[in-house]
Amino acid sequence: MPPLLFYLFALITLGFGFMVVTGRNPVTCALSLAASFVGLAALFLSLDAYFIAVIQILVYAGAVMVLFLFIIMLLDIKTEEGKKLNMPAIVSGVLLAVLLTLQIAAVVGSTELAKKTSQDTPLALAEAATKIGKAAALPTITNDLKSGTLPDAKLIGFTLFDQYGFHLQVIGLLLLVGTIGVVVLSKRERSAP
Amino acid sequence: MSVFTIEAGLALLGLALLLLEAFKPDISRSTLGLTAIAGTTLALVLFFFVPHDSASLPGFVQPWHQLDSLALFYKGFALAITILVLWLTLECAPYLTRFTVDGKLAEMFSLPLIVCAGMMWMASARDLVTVFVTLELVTVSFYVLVAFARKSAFSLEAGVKYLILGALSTGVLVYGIAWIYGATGTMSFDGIAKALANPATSKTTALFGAAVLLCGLGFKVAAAPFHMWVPDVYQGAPTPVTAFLSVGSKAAGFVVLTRALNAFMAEGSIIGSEIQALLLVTGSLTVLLGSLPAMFQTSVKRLLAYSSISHAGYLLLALACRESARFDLSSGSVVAFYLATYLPMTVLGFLGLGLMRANGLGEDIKDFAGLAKRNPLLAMLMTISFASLAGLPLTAGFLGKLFVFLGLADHGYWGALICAIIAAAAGFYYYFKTILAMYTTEGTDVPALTFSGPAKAVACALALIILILGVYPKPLQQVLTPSGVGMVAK
Amino acid sequence: MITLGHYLVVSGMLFSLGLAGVIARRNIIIVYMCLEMMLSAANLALVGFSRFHLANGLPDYTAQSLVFFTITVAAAEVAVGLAIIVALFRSKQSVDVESVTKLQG
Amino acid sequence: MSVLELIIALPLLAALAVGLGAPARAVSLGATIINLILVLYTTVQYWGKTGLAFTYSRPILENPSLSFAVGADGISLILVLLTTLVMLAAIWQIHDRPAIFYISSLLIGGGALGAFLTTDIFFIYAFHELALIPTFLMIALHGRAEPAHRKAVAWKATIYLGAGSLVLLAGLVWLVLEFSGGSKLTFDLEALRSQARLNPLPAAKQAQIFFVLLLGFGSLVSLFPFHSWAAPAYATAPTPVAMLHSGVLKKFGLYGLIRIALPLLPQGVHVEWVQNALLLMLLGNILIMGLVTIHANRLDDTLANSSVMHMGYIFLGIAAGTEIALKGAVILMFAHGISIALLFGLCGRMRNQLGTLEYNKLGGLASHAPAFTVLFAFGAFASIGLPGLTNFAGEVMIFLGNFTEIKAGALTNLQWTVILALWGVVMSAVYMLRAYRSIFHGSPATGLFMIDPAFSQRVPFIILAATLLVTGCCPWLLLNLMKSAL
Repeated sequence: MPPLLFYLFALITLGFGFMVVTGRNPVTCALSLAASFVGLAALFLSLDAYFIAVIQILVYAGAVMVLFLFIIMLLDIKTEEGKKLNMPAIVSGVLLAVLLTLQIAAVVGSTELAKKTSQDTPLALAEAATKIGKAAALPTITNDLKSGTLPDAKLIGFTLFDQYGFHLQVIGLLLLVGTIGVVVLSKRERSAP
Repeated sequence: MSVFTIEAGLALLGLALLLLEAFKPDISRSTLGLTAIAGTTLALVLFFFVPHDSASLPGFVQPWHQLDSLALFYKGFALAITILVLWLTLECAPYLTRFTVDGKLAEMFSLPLIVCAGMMWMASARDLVTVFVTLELVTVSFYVLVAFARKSAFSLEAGVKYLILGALSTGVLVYGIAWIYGATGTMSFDGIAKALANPATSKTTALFGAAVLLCGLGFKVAAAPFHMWVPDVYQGAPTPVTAFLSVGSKAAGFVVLTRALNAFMAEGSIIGSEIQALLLVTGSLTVLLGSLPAMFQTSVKRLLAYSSISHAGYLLLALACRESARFDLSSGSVVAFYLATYLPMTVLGFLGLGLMRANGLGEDIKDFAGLAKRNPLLAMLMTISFASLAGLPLTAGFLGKLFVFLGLADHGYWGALICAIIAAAAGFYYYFKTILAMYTTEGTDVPALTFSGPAKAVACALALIILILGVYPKPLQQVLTPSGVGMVAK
Repeated sequence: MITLGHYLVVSGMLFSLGLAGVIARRNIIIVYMCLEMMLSAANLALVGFSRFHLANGLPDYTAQSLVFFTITVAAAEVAVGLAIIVALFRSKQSVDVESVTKLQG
Repeated sequence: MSVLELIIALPLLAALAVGLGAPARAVSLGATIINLILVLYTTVQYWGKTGLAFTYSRPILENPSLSFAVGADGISLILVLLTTLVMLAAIWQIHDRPAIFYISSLLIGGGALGAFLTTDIFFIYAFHELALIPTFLMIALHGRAEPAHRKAVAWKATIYLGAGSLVLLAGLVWLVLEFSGGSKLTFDLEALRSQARLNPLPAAKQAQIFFVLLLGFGSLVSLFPFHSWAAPAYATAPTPVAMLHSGVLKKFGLYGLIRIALPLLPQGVHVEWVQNALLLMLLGNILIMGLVTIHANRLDDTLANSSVMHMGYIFLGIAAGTEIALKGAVILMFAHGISIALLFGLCGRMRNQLGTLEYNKLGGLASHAPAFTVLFAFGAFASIGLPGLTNFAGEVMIFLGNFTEIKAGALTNLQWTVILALWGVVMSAVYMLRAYRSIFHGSPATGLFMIDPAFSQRVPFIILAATLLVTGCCPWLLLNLMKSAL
């Protein structure tokens, strides 16, 4: 990705992120968050993570944000206009954020790995076709690799279902628990008060 | 039949109970509760008879599961605490149903089963991905459980606080995992230990990742300075859930912590000494920040919450002490021993609180006044529980603390030892304050307090376990052998 | 040229922004949005590292699998979280952190 | 099963039985009398033996090595004898009280027996703590003062003794770590002792550990300046608790120093800074507390303070560390335990009957209650150190033990301390005689009336007084038991 585009999307991600943190109107915040996540998805694309970028948009920017907006509208939450700000919390929050950023920057600066560019670690697709073990048995993956395209979704799917079958089951259980939780926590009483 | 069958069976039983309740709405509460208890008890019995080697596991979980003594110990532990919590729920049911929707409790019986399965899987985790998904399964279930009595404003508030801080800790945990992965290029504990023994690994990156990861886990086990949520959540949550949080969730946090630290502090690790210093500081801070505020609490439930923070501190200090030539108990052994003694005394304490609640009493120290006159047996049992929590000799609680002190003194961590001793002294103060209140004779013109036969039996059994382990800890000897629980993979 | 460090710094800044929001904001829903931001920041770091820890010449898909799980878990958490928040709003008519003060502390 | 285990278990089982509803007085007295017979039998068996006898060990934990090990030598037997005698008297004199008085007396006594008879540091420590709890509870719940005041007193004692116990625990942990050698940790006192003989620590380190132990044990024994809990606690405590704690349980700290600290750290006490510190502290006990006692205006205050003061002499014996002085210290522990229990017991009776203990309100009791007066005189004169009563033998041995070798022209710090401490004896005489005179002589105060207790009520005190007389006239009875114990 050209540096200009990287900076653009980083700016979108962080700028809208900043608006989430500072915005007074919850609807603005939710929409900013969606925009920020779109920027983030673009950054994922630039890292050759196409599948992740897509579900970032589908799940986060799509489903989750709609849920947020829906709740905000449903509850008719007003802006915080007129409420006093909690100054000590703001000061400590900002201070902590600045310190953490500086810390992360320092750690990044000290790591050799962080100085690598994507040209330094190019993807070796054709070569990979011979080395990917069990996945090589799937012709769609090897054909894609040989033709020089990254079969991102296929590879993730293969990893998930080949190696992480157990984890998928657990996640399934977790989603079920989440569903149960939502029902328990929001259903109305039969005998309405 | 393997261990995994039992775990999966538990989760399925949880789902089955939900279905049962959905399709047969008139099913009685005690049927559900007793089914859950019977199922878990059966699981515990079966657990002792199934093969305990990794080869018995089904192929698709084998790469992610290890069945070492640490895992087996915590699996048994999770089953035991789940049985007790289910039983406690049943005992508190008449009180709890006043605050639940339509007076239903089905989820209170089925979710703990799923939590138990999650904790058992967590105990076996070999890599951070498994840790993450099982930890989240447990955490999300707890969000629901904490807020379950949603008609009580306390429970709901506790749910919100637990939710915000739980989600925060998840974020921090994932960020830590990301950096650990960045530094070592792997997510398996063995791989991390190997990479950290390699001097070419970037030390600052690894250290930063490990520290952030420990912060994330610190939330789960209530280590200072991430302990602020504990008193509010423990106080607000329904009492059985509080007991589950304070024993089950904490133990699960510590098993993950033990595994992570075994990787971070393995022999030759480039960040071993820094992590150890971090643990010492955090542990000392946690014992103090748990014990000192506890001295000023008026609510016993809150007091128990603070004391649970301070116990987490002792456990952290135990983790900081790796085995040495003289003190050849591994830190994992001490933690396991401590938790095993912590289980009966904490559950007994919360059981007493639950029974008082069920009798229409509050949870303040002043509600304890004259308990000895209302129900001498309950007062005696609570005395045993509190004495053990305070760490009185001849009760189970003393030995665990003694091992922590021995470890600290052996390594010469005098500062931490002094903090631990101050905290123990403060502990004596606040527990005795409560005990004294129970036996005080002034203004006790109050009706007697009753509780059911099974409650009596279970409470007496717990008290007996506390006393027996206090003078005869041999049943836990296996946990303490040097080759026992939680050895560093060398 | 854009290095891994650039991505990591962006992820760190996003994470810090989210943390600041969690501490400073009083509206629980916005606090929750900030938490989602922190999770996304962690995902960015994970994806960044996975791109540069090549396995067999391909990005390391174990890390991306974790990202997949994180996003799923985040969605489940949001659902449960919003349900709790709705229940709170029903009983208190407010989503202000300050209204959660019945418990001492 | 060793007979010693039976001796420890009997009172604890009796306490359990009473707690579950057995007839309190019959069970408690029965258990105590059987226990006394068992102890006498054991003592007779031990007669002529030396070293640790009746040993028996049940392993409890292999790593770290922990076992329920019992064993008795002369010193522990003397203290066990003291415990059973005081227990008998304390339980016997309980009158019209709820069962918790019996339970707590049995627990305190049983805890003390356990502490004196086990030879594993873990259990020595644990049994002592077991005995402390009922002490606190009884002071706080049934103390003889306003609820707020007695709670404050109980808390003060709890804080001092609790902190002292934790310092002690730290010292013991240090000992265990130092003496476990290269092998696994052990808490067994005999194993530690043999290790200490084989590889003694450097003197400087011995001194450090000894000092920590001294602070820990010392605050349990009300060593100056950690003494301020003791006097109010004894003055407030219910009679049986005061008798048992000041008579028996307090001796645990001294016993610990003699049985644990001195053998494992033989040079510790002789290192100059430790010895000087100890001498200063014990002079505080003897002289300062002596003056405080003289100014006390009530009998319970006098007794409570004098009990703190007399600990100074025993510490003096420990500071000297010579064989004669240490034997003297043990005899004085026994003598003080019996005499103070006798005095507290009688004091409790007086308070019940008269309602006051202030000297200026009392007087002339001798004419009403001659037997009572005689019994009190035994206690008071023993406490002063009158020849013919046990305390005298102990004090003399302690004083002489410090003068076994006198270098020409130079007295050591120890010897100077002895000379100063002798003034304490004078002070004891002053306050005890004053108490005796103002209570029993002079003109009877108006409105006060007291008669001798019935004979059955006198028995416990007669037993104690007789013990003082017998061992006072024949101190060799006790000395013979300790032939090679030190």
